[in-house]
Amino acid sequence: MTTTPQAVRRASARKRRPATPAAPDPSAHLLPRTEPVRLLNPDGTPLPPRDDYPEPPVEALREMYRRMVVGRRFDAQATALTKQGRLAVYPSSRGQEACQVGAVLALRDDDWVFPTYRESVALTARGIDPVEVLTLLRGDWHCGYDPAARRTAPQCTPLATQCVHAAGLAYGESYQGRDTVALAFIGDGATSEGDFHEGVNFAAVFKAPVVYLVQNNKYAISVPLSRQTAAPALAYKGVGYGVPSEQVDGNDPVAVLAVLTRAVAHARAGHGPFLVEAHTYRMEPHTNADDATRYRDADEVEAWGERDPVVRLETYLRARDVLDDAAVAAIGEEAEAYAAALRERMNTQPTVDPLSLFDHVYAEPTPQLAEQRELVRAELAAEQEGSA
Amino acid sequence: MTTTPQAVRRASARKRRPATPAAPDPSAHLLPRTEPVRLLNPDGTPLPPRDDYPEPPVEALREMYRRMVVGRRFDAQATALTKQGRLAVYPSSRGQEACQVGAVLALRDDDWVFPTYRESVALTARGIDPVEVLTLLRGDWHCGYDPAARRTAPQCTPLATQCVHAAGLAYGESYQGRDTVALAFIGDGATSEGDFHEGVNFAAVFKAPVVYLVQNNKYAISVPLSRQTAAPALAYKGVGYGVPSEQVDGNDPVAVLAVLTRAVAHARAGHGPFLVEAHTYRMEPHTNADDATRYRDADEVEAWGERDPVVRLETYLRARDVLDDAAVAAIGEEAEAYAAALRERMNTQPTVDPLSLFDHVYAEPTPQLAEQRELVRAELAAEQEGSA
Amino acid sequence: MATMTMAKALNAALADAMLADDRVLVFGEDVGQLGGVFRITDGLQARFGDKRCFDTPLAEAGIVGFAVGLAMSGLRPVVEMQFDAFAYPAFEQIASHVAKLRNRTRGALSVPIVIRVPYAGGIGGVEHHCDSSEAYYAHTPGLKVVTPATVEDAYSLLREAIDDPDPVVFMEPKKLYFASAEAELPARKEPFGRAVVRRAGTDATLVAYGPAVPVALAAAEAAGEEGWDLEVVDLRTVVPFDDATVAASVRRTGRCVVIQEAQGFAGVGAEIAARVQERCFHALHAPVLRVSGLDIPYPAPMLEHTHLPSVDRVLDTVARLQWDDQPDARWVAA
Amino acid sequence: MATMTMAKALNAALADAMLADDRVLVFGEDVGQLGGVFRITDGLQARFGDKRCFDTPLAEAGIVGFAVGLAMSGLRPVVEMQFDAFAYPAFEQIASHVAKLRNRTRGALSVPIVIRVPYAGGIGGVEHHCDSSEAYYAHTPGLKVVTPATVEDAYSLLREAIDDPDPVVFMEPKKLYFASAEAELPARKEPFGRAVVRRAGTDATLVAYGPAVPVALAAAEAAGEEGWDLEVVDLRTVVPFDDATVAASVRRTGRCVVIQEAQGFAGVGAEIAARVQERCFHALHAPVLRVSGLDIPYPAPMLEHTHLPSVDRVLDTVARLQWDDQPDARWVAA
Ligand SMILES: Cc1ncc(C[n+]2csc(CCOP(=O)(O)OP(=O)(O)O)c2C)c(N)n1
Ligand SMILES: Cc1ncc(C[n+]2csc(CCOP(=O)(O)OP(=O)(O)O)c2C)c(N)n1
Ligand SMILES: [Mg+2]
Ligand SMILES: [Mg+2]
Repeated sequence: MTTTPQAVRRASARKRRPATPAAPDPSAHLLPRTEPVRLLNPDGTPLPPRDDYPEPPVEALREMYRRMVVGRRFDAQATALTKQGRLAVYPSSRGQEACQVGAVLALRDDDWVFPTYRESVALTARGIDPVEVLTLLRGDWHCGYDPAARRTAPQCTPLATQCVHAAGLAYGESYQGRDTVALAFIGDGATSEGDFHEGVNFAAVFKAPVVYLVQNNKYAISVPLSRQTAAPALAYKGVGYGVPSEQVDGNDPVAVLAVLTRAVAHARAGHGPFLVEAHTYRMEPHTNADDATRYRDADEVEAWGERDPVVRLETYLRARDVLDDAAVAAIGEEAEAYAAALRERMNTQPTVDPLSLFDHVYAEPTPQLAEQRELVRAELAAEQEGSA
Repeated sequence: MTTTPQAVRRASARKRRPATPAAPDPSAHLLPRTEPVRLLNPDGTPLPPRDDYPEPPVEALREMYRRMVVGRRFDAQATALTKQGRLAVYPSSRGQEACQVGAVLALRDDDWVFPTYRESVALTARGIDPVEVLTLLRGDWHCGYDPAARRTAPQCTPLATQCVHAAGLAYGESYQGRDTVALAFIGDGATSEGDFHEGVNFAAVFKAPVVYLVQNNKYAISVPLSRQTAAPALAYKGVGYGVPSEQVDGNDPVAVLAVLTRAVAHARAGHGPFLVEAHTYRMEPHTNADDATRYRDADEVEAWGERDPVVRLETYLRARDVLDDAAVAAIGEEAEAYAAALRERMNTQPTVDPLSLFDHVYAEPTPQLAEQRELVRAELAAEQEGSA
Repeated sequence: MATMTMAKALNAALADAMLADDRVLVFGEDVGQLGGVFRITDGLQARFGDKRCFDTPLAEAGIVGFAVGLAMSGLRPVVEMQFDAFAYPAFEQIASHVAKLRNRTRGALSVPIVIRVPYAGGIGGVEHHCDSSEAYYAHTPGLKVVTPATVEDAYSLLREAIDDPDPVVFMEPKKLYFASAEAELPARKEPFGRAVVRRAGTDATLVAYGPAVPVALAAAEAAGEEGWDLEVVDLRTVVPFDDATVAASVRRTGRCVVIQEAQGFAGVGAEIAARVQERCFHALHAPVLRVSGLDIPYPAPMLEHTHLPSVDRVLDTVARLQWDDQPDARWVAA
Repeated sequence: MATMTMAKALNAALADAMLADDRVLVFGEDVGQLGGVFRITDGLQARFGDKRCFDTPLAEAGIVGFAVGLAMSGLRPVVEMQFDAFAYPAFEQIASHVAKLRNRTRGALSVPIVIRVPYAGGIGGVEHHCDSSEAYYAHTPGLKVVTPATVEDAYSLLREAIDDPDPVVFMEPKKLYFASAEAELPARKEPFGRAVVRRAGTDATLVAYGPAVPVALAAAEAAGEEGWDLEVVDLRTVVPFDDATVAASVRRTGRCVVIQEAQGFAGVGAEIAARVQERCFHALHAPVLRVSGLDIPYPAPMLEHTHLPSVDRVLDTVARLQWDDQPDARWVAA
């Protein structure tokens, strides 16, 4: 075997010439811990507390549990709606609720969220009307909510592009004297895109208050992480931008909220961006249209099922006497009511005025669009006449 | 001040719970040394030898010196040719000769080089006809040499795009059972481009034998490195791709050759890509069209002049009795002859057949191009008639 | 003869090309074990191994740039962009390298890459999944731009594209993937640059390509009932363009409507109209008219039928071809 | 009235816009201390501070995406792409976000960004520095595409662009940067969407924009000697397009030549020709002809004059406008 520079380096590390005293490692404060932060065992029993990541207040955890349960029920309802043909497509959040709800709880209401298509549960947890969350996926328009009012960018499909927007928004807010933080969601696969690189780098150079939350759910559609990167972990990408980072067990709700709370505080305090890699798993196929059996084993899915974040948090909160049967039942009922209301409202086909197609291409339609609008108007009138 | 996660981490590093024994750091073998590798002092006196980077054979260093001297003379000649209007534009290599010649000497002739517009001295050092090197910059065609024959991609202007090509080429070669290495040059500024990220990542995932050589000459046209990145150094970008990296004093020819030799060996041995950041300086403006006084001090330029790589190597080789006055004079004469021949050949305006514009758009011209060719042919015929 | 879908024909073309030439590598996002989100590469990894058909990191500039490097090493990459709008990150690699490398090097380097792009709408896809992006490529010298409208052509043109010495952007109309037809493979049809008259007619010529061809054919059928006998020309290759076939048809019929699904402004249909009116000026009884997508971002699924060229819209346009020799009222007023 | 260059007028427009509106931020590569490689942003950093005018990391998708975020926070970013081909890395951000955000959000978000793109050739630039990329943007609904041809228009249109509620791709013809003219600033001329007749004439209309306008004017001068009185229309804004002015001119003159520097196939000139022949069919004595760049990658400096539309090529084309009422021989044979 050829000796590689690293082999040599390791071998010679001790023999280093005394003439060159070892400089302090300038990357030390940037590297993530080698292991994901974890505060609960997979079975929900607590690990010993740690100074660096104190446990969040128990009321926050209880609220987290509530939103996760409602979110999961919402998610199941959305998946059911695809089967009834009420949604064009639905990418499920199931299994990732700790990340999505944790992100929302770590933020203030006036902070900004930059979601991808996968973040439906984050958006409902933010209080956005579930029908508005599903507008994109039902197919009546591209974005159902008012992003400015909800401080939430449109669900982003072109992968990683939102990483740059978040940097710009966050810098723009601080430029205008506001202490807003932006949190950008991104998947493991999308970290390979150039826009991830450019976004995190811009945020770092401009010290923009952004938290990048990588939900490493192990797959990009069918492609496993091993085809995506040779890095020890995705969190290690931070150091190349001068951005501190951390790994967290993404199915440990307590750890997720603890780590994200710190990351948000870091950003808000003016220290620039922070990168969090949450190790989690997508329990469902990529979307309802996907066939996940083509690329992963039932065993693997089952193993991750045993680390379910909702069950884990419930176990923990019950053990701490924060939840009892009654409370769990009440939250379950709330979730059922939420789903029922959604089901009901999604039961009718929305009507969308075809002429609205011309309303928002520009602030004012161009003469060309006005002409095309007239064409469509005449067609619709003729159709109506025809059917009248 | 708000406590940042790092502050906490540093404070609590000792208090870590014994329950979690420190895992071995999976990034240790990937991180560069905190200081650039250096084997010669700026004044050309040697530093103590080191095991990890043994000094290259003295004949190689002598050859390096020769090519650097010829390269520098070539570079000065090219700059002079811009003043005479013989070149459309010229981006000088002056000050970066150690990097450019070192890269060439670390490679075999059948390895591939992926240069940018700045690598004229690397290309002449590779033995490419200097007139062919200057074709792009004189403006008679986009690339003067045959890339396939010279194993050298066309000088690349769209920044960082060559990083991906190098990954593909290197993987393709190894796929076909050849042990070719590809070396891609890139500037400090261009590391901010998405294609740098995608290229290094592809190389890492496919274990492609590529050496990425970042010539960090401190500026991207006028923009200093501090506006480009917040990383401790550009070499730290490697870890995010699982790519080992090293920093080197790019004006220390001995260190550059030593580090690149190892990097090439690493790639050739099948260990995948390697990233080298060479700290150097562009002594001239970005191109002859640039006014560098707008963005940097004479002091700074002068300070770097004192670390001149050619002088440094000469001093060292003289001290080692590898060079004497006669040898230096002979090489100087060779360089003068090289420049004189170039001057002479560049003195005549080349003629380029306008109809050749249609020859290489496709393997065969489309009917549309054939029509346009006919139009131009008729115009040229009419012109000639007119002037006859 | 067997009934098969265009998806299957494309899959067969890839397999046959890989069989015929070791240098052909197929890669992209999810093309390996999954067989592509549209299953166009289904089974190729199992059959040819994961060195011939493989997944890459999720980065389109990376995919195309990697293909450039592989082509430089003598291989023949066939890459898949997962959807039309997801090829945009690769735009610089395509426009500045793929399209130009042969030219830049006076032919010393060629990059015979095939970039497969599932494109256009009609499948209820959400935003960014339905763009008709052919004009961006057709406007870029050095690229060939090809789009099949029939099952046999899908096979034939893809084989042709892979064999071609130049880079080809191969645009696959998504809505036709699972339409099936009788086909006998391996079918090798007309070469690049040859348009085909899919339906002969005497009164006017409908020029279409890709997803617009079935619309044109349906409109021609329906027009029969209104007493118009329409000819339908399927371009097959947008670049190179078959001026001869198109102009011959229009000179015969004297009237022409160009149909494309993409937004109209500065699209391929504009080029066709401009060429036809130049070449057939004295044969034309009416201006060349266009039916295209609206000049709006591709709409959400529930509104896409308003956007897409429909049979009715084509017929309305045919009706405006000044059959009564009267100028178009719309422009006389203006 | 003072004599000034287009570069200076653009610089003044930026300064006046920054003065008028605090929310205007100017950024990009080398626009700060250096003042831009063409010095269009010269002095802005010194005058307004390095928070209002600043350099970014070298990444065009980053620059445009950052502008999107800034616009979402209520600011008005004006970004510089250093050269035409170096905007391609930003293509996805431009096509999938900048162009679509207003539409996607039913108007809840607007992104009033100005993307300045020095474009086209004629300055002896090496490859990738001379592309005419306007058609890529003009074909993308949601973008406005503007290009000045005169010094006063450079000022006026840039102020208009910065004030506009929609994203504007502002294409600056490099070869006109240092041409000077009498101008009185602040000049506010016709608004977006208004073309201007730069020279009145009766025999034929030359339609041009950006760098082709001076060529059209020179050709019109030269044509006078050959007995043709040509009208020249300067589009100013490609999107929105001024159908009314163009059609009115062609209806008056009965003949039309469209001139653009970009490669022809599926370019803006094709759109203009298609529109004009549709709207002016009965007024036309000859087909609408086009003079454009060749369908080749932009050539090296020594050959660019062969590529560029020249006065002679325009005159040759005008000569083919069937003045003798004979069909064009080129197409009769075919
Ligand atoms: C630029 C771009 N390329 C390709 C796609 C198609 N696509 C949608 S989701 C997806 C996988 C993303 O994986 P990951 O980032 O891990 O996110 P996850 O879906 O697992 O949450 C792909 C390839 C896209 N949306 N955008
Ligand atoms: C994609 C792209 N954007 C912008 C440019 C214009 N440009 C040419 S060189 C340069 C600076 C590059 O700096 P660096 O990477 O440090 O290389 P150096 O010139 O210092 O060798 C810029 C901005 C380009 N060539 N390509
Ligand atoms: Mg994933
Ligand atoms: Mg540099």
